[in-house]
Amino acid sequence: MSVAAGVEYYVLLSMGLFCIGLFGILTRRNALMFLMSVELMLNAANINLIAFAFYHGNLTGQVFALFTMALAAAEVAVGLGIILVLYRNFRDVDVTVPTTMRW
Amino acid sequence: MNDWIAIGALALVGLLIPLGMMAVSYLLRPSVPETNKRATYESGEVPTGGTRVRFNIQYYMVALLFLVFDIETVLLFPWAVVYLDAVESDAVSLTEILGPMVAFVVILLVGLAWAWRNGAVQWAQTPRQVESDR
Amino acid sequence: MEGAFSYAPAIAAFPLVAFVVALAFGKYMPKKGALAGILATAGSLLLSVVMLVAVASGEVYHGTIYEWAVGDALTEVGADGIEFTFGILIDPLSALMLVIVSLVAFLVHVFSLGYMNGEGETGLPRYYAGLGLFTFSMLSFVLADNLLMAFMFFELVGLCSFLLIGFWFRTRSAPSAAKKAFLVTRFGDYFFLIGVVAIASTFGTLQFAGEESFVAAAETAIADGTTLFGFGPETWVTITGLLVLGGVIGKSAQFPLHTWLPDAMEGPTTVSALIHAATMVAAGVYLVARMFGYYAQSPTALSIIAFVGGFTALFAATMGVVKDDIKQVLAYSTISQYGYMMLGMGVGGYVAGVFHLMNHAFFKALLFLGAGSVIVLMHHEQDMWKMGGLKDKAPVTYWTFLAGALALAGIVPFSGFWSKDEVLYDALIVGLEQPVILAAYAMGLLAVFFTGFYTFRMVFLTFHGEPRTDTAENPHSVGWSIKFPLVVLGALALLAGVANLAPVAKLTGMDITYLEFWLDGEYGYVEGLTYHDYHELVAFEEGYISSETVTMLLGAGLSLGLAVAGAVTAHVLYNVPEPTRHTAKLGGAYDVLRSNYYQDEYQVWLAEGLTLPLARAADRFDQTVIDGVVNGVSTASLFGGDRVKRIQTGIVTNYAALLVAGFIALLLVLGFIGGWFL
Amino acid sequence: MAVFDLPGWTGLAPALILAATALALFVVDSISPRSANRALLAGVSATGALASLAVAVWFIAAGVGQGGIDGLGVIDLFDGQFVVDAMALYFMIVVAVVTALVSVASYDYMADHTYQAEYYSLLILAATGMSTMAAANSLVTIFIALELTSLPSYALVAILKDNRGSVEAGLKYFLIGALSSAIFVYGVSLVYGATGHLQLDAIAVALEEDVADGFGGLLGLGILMLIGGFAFKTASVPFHFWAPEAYEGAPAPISAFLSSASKAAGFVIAFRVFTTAFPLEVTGELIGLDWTLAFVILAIVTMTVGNFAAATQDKVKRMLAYSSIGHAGYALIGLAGLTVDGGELVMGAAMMHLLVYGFMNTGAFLFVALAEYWGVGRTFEDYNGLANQAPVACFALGIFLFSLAGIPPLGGFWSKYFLFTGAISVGTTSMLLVAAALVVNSALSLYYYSRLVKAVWIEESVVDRDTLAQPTGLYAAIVFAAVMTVVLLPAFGPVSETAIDAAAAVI
Repeated sequence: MSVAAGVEYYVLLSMGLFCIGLFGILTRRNALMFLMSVELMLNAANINLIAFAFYHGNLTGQVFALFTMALAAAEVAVGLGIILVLYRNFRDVDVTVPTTMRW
Repeated sequence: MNDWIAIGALALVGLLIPLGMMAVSYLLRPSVPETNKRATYESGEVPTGGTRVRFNIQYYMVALLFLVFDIETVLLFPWAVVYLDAVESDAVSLTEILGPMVAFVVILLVGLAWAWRNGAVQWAQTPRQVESDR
Repeated sequence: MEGAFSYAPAIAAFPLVAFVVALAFGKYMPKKGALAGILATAGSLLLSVVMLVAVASGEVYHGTIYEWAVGDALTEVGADGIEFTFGILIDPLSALMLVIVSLVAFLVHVFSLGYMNGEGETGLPRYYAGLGLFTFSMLSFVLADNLLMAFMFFELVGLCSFLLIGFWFRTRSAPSAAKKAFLVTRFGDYFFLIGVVAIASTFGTLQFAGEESFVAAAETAIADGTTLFGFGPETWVTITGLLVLGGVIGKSAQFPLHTWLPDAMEGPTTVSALIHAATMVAAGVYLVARMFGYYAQSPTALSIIAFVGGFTALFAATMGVVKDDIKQVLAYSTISQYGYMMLGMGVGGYVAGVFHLMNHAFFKALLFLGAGSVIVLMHHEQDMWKMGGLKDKAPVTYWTFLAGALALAGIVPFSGFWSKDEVLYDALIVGLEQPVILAAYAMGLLAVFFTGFYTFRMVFLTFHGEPRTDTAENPHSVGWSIKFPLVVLGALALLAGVANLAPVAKLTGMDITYLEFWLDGEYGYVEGLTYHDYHELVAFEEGYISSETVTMLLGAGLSLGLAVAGAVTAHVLYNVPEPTRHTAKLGGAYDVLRSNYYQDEYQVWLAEGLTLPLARAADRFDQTVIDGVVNGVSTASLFGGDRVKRIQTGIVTNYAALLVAGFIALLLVLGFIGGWFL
Repeated sequence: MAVFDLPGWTGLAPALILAATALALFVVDSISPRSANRALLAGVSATGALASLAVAVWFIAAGVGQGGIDGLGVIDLFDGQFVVDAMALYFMIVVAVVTALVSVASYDYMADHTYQAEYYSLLILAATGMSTMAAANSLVTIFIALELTSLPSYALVAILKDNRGSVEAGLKYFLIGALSSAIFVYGVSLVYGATGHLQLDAIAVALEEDVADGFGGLLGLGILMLIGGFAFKTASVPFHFWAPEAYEGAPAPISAFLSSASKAAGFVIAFRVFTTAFPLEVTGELIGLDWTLAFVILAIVTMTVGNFAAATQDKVKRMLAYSSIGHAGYALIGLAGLTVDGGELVMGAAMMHLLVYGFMNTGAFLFVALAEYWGVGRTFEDYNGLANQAPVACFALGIFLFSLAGIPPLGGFWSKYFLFTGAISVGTTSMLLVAAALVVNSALSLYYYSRLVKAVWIEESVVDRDTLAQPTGLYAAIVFAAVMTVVLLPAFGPVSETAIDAAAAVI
């Protein structure tokens, strides 16, 4: 059982991870948990990329995975900044609290 | 199909073992509620205050800076991998190899300089310093 | 002479400038804009004469000035594009008409100096602006080289008539007359518009002249037997021709849309002169002449034109007999005379129709201006029974008016005789083979008697006998600006017949039928637009009583005899010192005639009894069903909007859930359609 | 022309100039932190944007991206990671124009703000990202450019740190954005898995060479997830949830910036990805249906949701936000109308609409900025009778709104008209449905746009107002946008030609 032939397992794994992340987003109200869940989803994509890079025999996917990580970090940085000002304004990091604008 | 059996077995075992251990310990452990058990662990010292202390905002700033700059270095790796090969090859000139990465680093440096000048790495300002900065 | 034609747009542009000037600066000008109008129409007249000379020297002009829409179009005959343009067509017909229109307009402007300025009217800038715009519209209409442009200016002419008839808008009757004129002619114009659209969509062109004209296209279609919109080509040409004719009947005041014209007398008399002689009413007949090649291809349409014309001639003449108002008499005579022109056109007598159009323009302008003069003399009294004996007190008016009356009655050798006789002759020779035309001819002939009668009744009542009122005793004096146009037109009424002395030519064999040569392309001509071409197209057979000359003499003698008989009857009845009414002898017919055959009544009934309930029903439908649906839709939309925006709960977790749900729904729909789950 | 002599990477000059401007702003701020030299900062930003605009226009004029004898052809960069063609330049122009307008307007709007330099540098960074998006030709570069746009945008929306609305808007924008970009990346990974490539042309080649056989499901899911990413960027349903709040809460110039430039940039990558990487025929065989169907659905739903929700709003800014969603639906027609052998007409029309939209929508939001600057309040009633105090700006607002509604003869009418005729000319049932939805929604949109015009021009003011200030920068930007909305009308010939040519080139 070669890895290349078993690429579908990686897809399954990544999909599982993706769904866990999604589940987290849908159920968690803490902004930080939200961020973590997004990270999970991004990493699910990374798994795919790396697995397929191996499968297809080129490095494109791996390099892209590096970019994804870098951008994920940047995203977290911005996100944490926003969560900080959220806390300062609403005294909470619960994402369901700010509802001043709706409808 | 037999691939799936292996995976399934792994998943099953992976689930069963922790669940089983939790179940066993739940069954075996004595239940003695005591406030000390819920106290914050501070290496045996007497705890002062709760776990939910507010950290200074500077921690976040530094953490964020570290995070970003640390991850950006990841991008140096692919470049480093091909660097030697590229230097030896005649097809690409040195500027073409070095140029992009120098530009990248310069951009990072500008960012760092900006962060520095804006006090992001200035440690723990006293209120007086804050006043004087205003 | 090619260069001369480049000034052609100026013919129409001068009065337009006058319009603007009078409107903008009229108040500050010494004669309140009259001078601008006179100068402009004089310029137009001058240029028109130049055009006439140019055509006489063998040149014609057909060019496009502005192309305002070009597009692909799928037409019935297969042409695949259509162009909407403004263009100018100057051929013998339009050159002649230009001179007539600008001459009459010029004289009317001059006359207005005396009639309006002299009488201290207010609102003169508006009046002169209206006249300028009126002249501009009519001249542009004459210059038009395509049906759509013609239609536009046709409508503008109608608008101007509305403005001018309603000049005295503070009275009760003038605005109502203006509205009536506008609405009745508009009613005809609806058909015209439909006709324009029908012709455009059939042939893909609206040009009057040239290879690309709809006339030529219709000819081709008839020759090829192409089926057009499910009809045979001839039938379709008849239908479209009759649709256009709707506009003609409205504007030229033919039965049954003639009712507006007598009421239009509410406008200033000068405006009546312009409307009757040269512009509004003439526009209809001119349009028939302009696209005669098209009508010539449909015997049915021609017969209808001829019959309507003959009937209107008689119908209006009988009503003119009992009128007391001098202008009313003239109004019915106008309707009647245009009936003759239609009759002439309808029997293929293109030259005769145009000839009568020209002569009528002169003598009717004369008569109206004469009537205007009389009205000035009588201190704005229009009832003929209150006049009498003006002959000696206003000789110029009398003699010129008499010349016009003789022309109108068709007494030899005045111009009216020659043209009316030619119309009747053309009708007779065709009528000998066609019973319908013969009936039209008979009516036309009978109308000659009535024409002679009412004309001279008017002359005798107005000018002869003893003055019946104090104002007739001491008339107001009139100035040169009133006399000058009368003299010019009087001379023309006497002499214009020289243009086409067809009977004389036939008898003596001299080549003196100048107008026929003119229209037949002896001078300049546009291919396909000559009398010759038309004559070949018209499918009527012609018959004669024993010989051509005999027929002609017989017809001429008959009509002259009837005219003289009418005049003599009038003389016997009214040329006495103290004329009395003889209406009692008419019995019940008097009431019918007096009430204009109840034309207004039945049209009012049509409007009030039929159209109004229909309109009310439509309004109710609109108010309830349509508005209900519209309001319902808007309410539903707003309610829907209110629901839709509730999706936006403000809670970001819900957004994420909805987002994922939406995404999955999309996935499911697409997967279902794409068969991913099979 | 001289474009020939420059090295290849200068093809990206419009984006690079913006990047350099952003760096320059950082340098300025590093030299004198906390200085509030607004004129210098706004000036540098506007200058950078205008320089970028000038270069892009110059490139188009010089014939970059045009074939034929006098054309310079498409510039390919970094093994096809970037491509500078007519469409890229077209959208670079849109982005640069909007950025310039927003920079000028911000001079007044952000007058009292503490973090001036940060604001402008973030703005220009986001613009850089958008400009780069226009030229990106690989899923890698697209993703990076996308994030380069998004991250500063999040910060910009939340930049009023003490304003609850702004922070809430930033949070929502960020959370939905993070989720969407995760979905997008996952889609990228699936497409990569199916084809083994990330460069768009290479994907197309791989699809044609049957590399992806057997991966149809992955590919289909991947494409759908890519659509999700674009839908987020263009504020299309169901990824639109961030838009009303983000536009409402953000500083008004930023709302203008996001709803115009960011949307346009989102569309350009959608156009490029779907025309270049997924040829209809091959992809259709693999995944079992035409992906245009997805856009048909999205277009109809998006314009309906946007317009219906906008109809009953009380707050002007939020109404504009929803209308912006509606307009995204209109522009989606450009993708829905693609066919195997054509569609440049309808896609060109969508591009035109985005250009016109860049002016009229920016203008409308800038008017809101002006109103916020005056402090007149946020609802329709608060705007009552503004025309008495500020007729010029209100006249411009009238132009923007009527153009947005698509009233002839304004620019918005023509682009909508082209979209409509384009949709009709495709002729399929679904496209006729789309065209019908376009008409119905435009009619509805007239209702709420005219409501605002009525409030401003006809209604009497509820409160007595003093004379209102006339901030130079905001006024200049509004008047310029209004003039452009009108001027685009006579200029529509060349614009539509450029747009349709650009669309034809990528199809």
